[in-house]
Amino acid sequence: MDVLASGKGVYRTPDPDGHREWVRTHKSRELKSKVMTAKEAVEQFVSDGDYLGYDLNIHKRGPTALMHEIIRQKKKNLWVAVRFSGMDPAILIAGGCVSRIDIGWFIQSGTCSRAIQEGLIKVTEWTNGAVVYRQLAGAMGLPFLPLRYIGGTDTFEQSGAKLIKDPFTGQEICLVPALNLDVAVVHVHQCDEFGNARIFGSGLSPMETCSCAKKLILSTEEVVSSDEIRRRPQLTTVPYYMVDAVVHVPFGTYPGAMPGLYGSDPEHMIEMMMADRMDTMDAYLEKWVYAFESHVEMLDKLVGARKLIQLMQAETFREGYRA
Amino acid sequence: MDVLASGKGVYRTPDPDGHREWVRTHKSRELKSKVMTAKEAVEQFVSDGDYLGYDLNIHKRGPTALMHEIIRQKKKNLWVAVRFSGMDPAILIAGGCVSRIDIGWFIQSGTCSRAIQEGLIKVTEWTNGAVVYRQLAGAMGLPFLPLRYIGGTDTFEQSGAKLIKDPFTGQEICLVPALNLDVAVVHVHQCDEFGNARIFGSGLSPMETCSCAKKLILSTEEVVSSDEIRRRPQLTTVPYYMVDAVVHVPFGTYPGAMPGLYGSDPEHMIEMMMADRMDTMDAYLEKWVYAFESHVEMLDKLVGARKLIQLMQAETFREGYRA
Amino acid sequence: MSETINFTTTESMLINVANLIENDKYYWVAIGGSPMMAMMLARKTCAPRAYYVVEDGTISPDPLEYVPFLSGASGAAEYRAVAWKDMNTVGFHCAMGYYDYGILDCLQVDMYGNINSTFIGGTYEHPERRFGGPGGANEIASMCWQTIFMADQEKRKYPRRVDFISSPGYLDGSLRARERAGLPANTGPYRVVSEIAMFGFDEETHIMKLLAIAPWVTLDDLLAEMDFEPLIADPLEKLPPPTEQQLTVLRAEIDPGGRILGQGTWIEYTPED
Amino acid sequence: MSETINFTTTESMLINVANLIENDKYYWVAIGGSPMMAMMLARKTCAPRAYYVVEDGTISPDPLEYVPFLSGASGAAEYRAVAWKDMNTVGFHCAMGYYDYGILDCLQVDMYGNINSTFIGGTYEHPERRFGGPGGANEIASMCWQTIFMADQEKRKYPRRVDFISSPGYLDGSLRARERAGLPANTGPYRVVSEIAMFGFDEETHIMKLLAIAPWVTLDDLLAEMDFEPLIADPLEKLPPPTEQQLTVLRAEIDPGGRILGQGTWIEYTPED
Repeated sequence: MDVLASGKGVYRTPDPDGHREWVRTHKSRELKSKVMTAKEAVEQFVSDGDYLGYDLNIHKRGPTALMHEIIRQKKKNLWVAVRFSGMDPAILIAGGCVSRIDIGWFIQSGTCSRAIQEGLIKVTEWTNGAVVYRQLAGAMGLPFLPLRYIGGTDTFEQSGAKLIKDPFTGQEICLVPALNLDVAVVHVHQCDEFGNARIFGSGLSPMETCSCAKKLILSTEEVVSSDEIRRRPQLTTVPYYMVDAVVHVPFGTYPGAMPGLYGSDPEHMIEMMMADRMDTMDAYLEKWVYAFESHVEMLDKLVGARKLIQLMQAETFREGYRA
Repeated sequence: MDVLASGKGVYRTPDPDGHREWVRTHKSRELKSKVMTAKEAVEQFVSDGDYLGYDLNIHKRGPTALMHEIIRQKKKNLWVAVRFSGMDPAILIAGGCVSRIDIGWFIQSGTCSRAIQEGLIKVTEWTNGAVVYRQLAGAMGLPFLPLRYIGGTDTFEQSGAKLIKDPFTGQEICLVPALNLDVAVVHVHQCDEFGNARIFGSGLSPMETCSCAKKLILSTEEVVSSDEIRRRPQLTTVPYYMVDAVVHVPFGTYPGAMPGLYGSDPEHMIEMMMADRMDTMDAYLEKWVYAFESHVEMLDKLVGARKLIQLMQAETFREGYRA
Repeated sequence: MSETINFTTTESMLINVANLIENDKYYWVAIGGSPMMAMMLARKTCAPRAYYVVEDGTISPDPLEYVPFLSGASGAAEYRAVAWKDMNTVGFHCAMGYYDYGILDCLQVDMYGNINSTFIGGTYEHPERRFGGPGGANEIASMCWQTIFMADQEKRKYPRRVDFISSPGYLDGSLRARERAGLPANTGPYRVVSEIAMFGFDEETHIMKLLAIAPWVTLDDLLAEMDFEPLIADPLEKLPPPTEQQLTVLRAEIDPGGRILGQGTWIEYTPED
Repeated sequence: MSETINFTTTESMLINVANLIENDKYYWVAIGGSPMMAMMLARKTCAPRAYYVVEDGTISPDPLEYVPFLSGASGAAEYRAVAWKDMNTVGFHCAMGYYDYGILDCLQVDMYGNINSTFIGGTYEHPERRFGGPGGANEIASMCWQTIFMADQEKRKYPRRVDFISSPGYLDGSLRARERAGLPANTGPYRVVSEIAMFGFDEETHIMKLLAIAPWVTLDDLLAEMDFEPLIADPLEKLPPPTEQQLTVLRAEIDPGGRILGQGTWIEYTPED
């Protein structure tokens, strides 16, 4: 089982036993309320230098409220796993929070491209699938997983993947190292006070992102009773023992869409993309993030009830998004 | 990444590309009805010498009707993946269908123990988890997966696992070869005519068992409309393109329990276990399998409506088992 | 003489791809943009029974209309799927060989079908222009049985060798190059489609081969828009021009506002009898 | 002098295990039989906030009553779980270190805490008696932080070395033997419990060590029921006798028919004041 080739990208050496020790000493098995504010959760569970991941993107079911709070608290030197992203890496970079990213994919963004071209943030290449796959490896408690792609490309060369001979078949196959995030921030449809959470609709990697992290902050549209969770155990995406904080933030993914509940705000999206293009992200963040103490304050003062009702009406597809 | 040790158990060499070729040429992407009788499905999709798997066991959500049909058709030389089993391997062995088993675990059974002690069937050792994990590797399209158990034991020595040095951490870890079954038989709560299937309740490995197989026969308590499936896409366990046959068999797991629908039949269970203990499984199979053309005929003539209604009443837990 | 038809290059590109899409085949389609529009067009015309997944885990949806990228964020894109899963599950199904074709839009495709979406100019460490990376294109181009690439016919989009192989074509073109890199056997680029041409790949050399050309351009016009000279099929086929049905579906049902279709340049073409 | 109490060896075993179970710890419990009865007893007495999973993917259920193996086939065993998952998911959570303790019933346990559930007598190829194999015990004993084994106090159940290591204890007892075999670091057998004794393991040698003994037996009685001589703690503790509450819960709530509790032999014991 020889290693035939190794990418030269920077990655964090997987450490499944180290992750286990963290889980043993930091993750409570107790069924206790973890409800707190976004401010408290980010203060307590996001540190400068953390390896940060989140599920989906600022256009859909992304944890906007939590990302804004990270920016508001001026967290620094985050290493961010970016895949299938939208303007989310751009706002984190514009907020000065990011020093390194793993690239699956980012949407065309002046902020991102400039930061990379100017060497302000460091990059390791992967693919959307490979980033999520690395999180799966972490969520399986493994140091690595074999996979059937990434090989042969320059992406491989700039990644942390390896090419080996499979000892069972003698054939070549790639391996990618597990990724256990320091902290994951994920927005869900429903969870109980302990963190038993439900996400409806197609995922991206809700289970993997939640499971692979040392620290997990959930924001949720709705806090439901634990009785309600136990009535439909089939619908639980992740159990409570993985969750460190539950933050109740209705419209928590605004300006993005929450499938089955509300649509995204196209005006805001255009404003955000124009700010990115015009290199005026500072003003954008001033207006939408720094000016407020919380997501709900922003919604109340800048978005307004009428707009929120419109967004709810705009999401006409509700079939399948209910317990 | 040296191989430090290899178990000496017999296993089928994984062949992900061979499985891909099978899928390419044999699995229809067409949304066409696959509804047929158990007789037709087993005639068409179970061959002598096949590597057979199934989900759960004859006590709970096992595919009893399909297993009986395999016995009725006197399939021979099956290699059976046995984990978390009950009397199911015993009846397949008593039916003369089995020449080799992978052992995760079998319930104490005279039939099984005698067959092994007398060398009538060959054995490879694994664990419950390892068998299911090997199916997961097959269902991921991989040749192998690393895992954090099985190592150090005599089970390892009699398995097909390997111990390697992980090239990322330099630490020891075991690998198990992928298992792609030739045929899987699985009983589900609901599916549509195309095979889009729903299973409610705790699984064991419904997704893995269905996904890793070259040929997949589903038996189902209920055939629902495809519209109904598309209304709640979240509930679909496996999509239609993995399914080769849909067999509509209400009470298809009898004498076992179908969670949320009906309980197991304790009298029958005792009769089965006594037959195993007394070495009278031939008479048991004659009475319950060979004497009938189909599961429904057996239910009608030997079980009766009154008993079936009792079994439905006995399953008082229904919460969570509905779409 | 037939009637003159007018259409944009964008429409022509979408129609050329839609014409490749077959009933009862399974597609992994990039989640928004041109590949999805081509799929919608095919499902409303030649291939109502073409099935697809997208990267977020939506399996065989039945959307009521084309869903552009941003509104792909709404429930509309997931509507009436047979299953809602996740990115890894779709990857597993692809790894097992369930997906016949991938359809990808690309920035650059080279003579061996390798595609670049990472950077252009400069070096990897100091790129002149940096793009979003491979995204899901790497897994699609690696594991689908065959891959269909879409690239506008412009010289810079058809370089001899891409600056960076983000996602794999036939790599260096050598025999079993993909297998030696750990990719599934017997996979690779199938067609490269532009608004005026359809390419395949030579079975031996894996070099891009021109199969068909739009009837309103000459071979010289086409070759002027490539950085390398492709192999040329003999006979070289003519691409069928857009049909009225295709144009109507595109304009009336898929992009009624003309926001995307209108981005191309207009072609006026009069078929010969 | 206190009142005389009567109980079976089965009851005593279950109570000894239940006394180990702690609030706010997470357990992976074998799906039926004694380990589950001990868990039910603890949850109804000393540890109402002890949580558990079983191998079929049921996470933190809240069953109304003890569910013996066969009726474990009914919905009763899954009732009011926080999640219904599958065997692999439970395995992943265990591999990540979420499960503090495993509880397993076993056929044989040796001086290093290795357990055998595969065969006894003869050779692997020609066993005299063949059993069901490791089942899920291997993953539980490998990956839970600590493992609690239950084994009746009989000489054949406590061999010096098991005929076959189905599931791992400390293997050959050497330093890092488990880690060298690929198992997670700092894991291993924690307690071995019988109806009359509680054992731990020496931290250096990993040899089984008698920690406590039932007050109604002598050390010699105990050692006669072992094939090897364990280390002996100094001071050697006395196990607490069954309490009235524990016996009442067992008899009235967990096994009202006495089908399982009645299988043991009866002990009559009068505590000293």
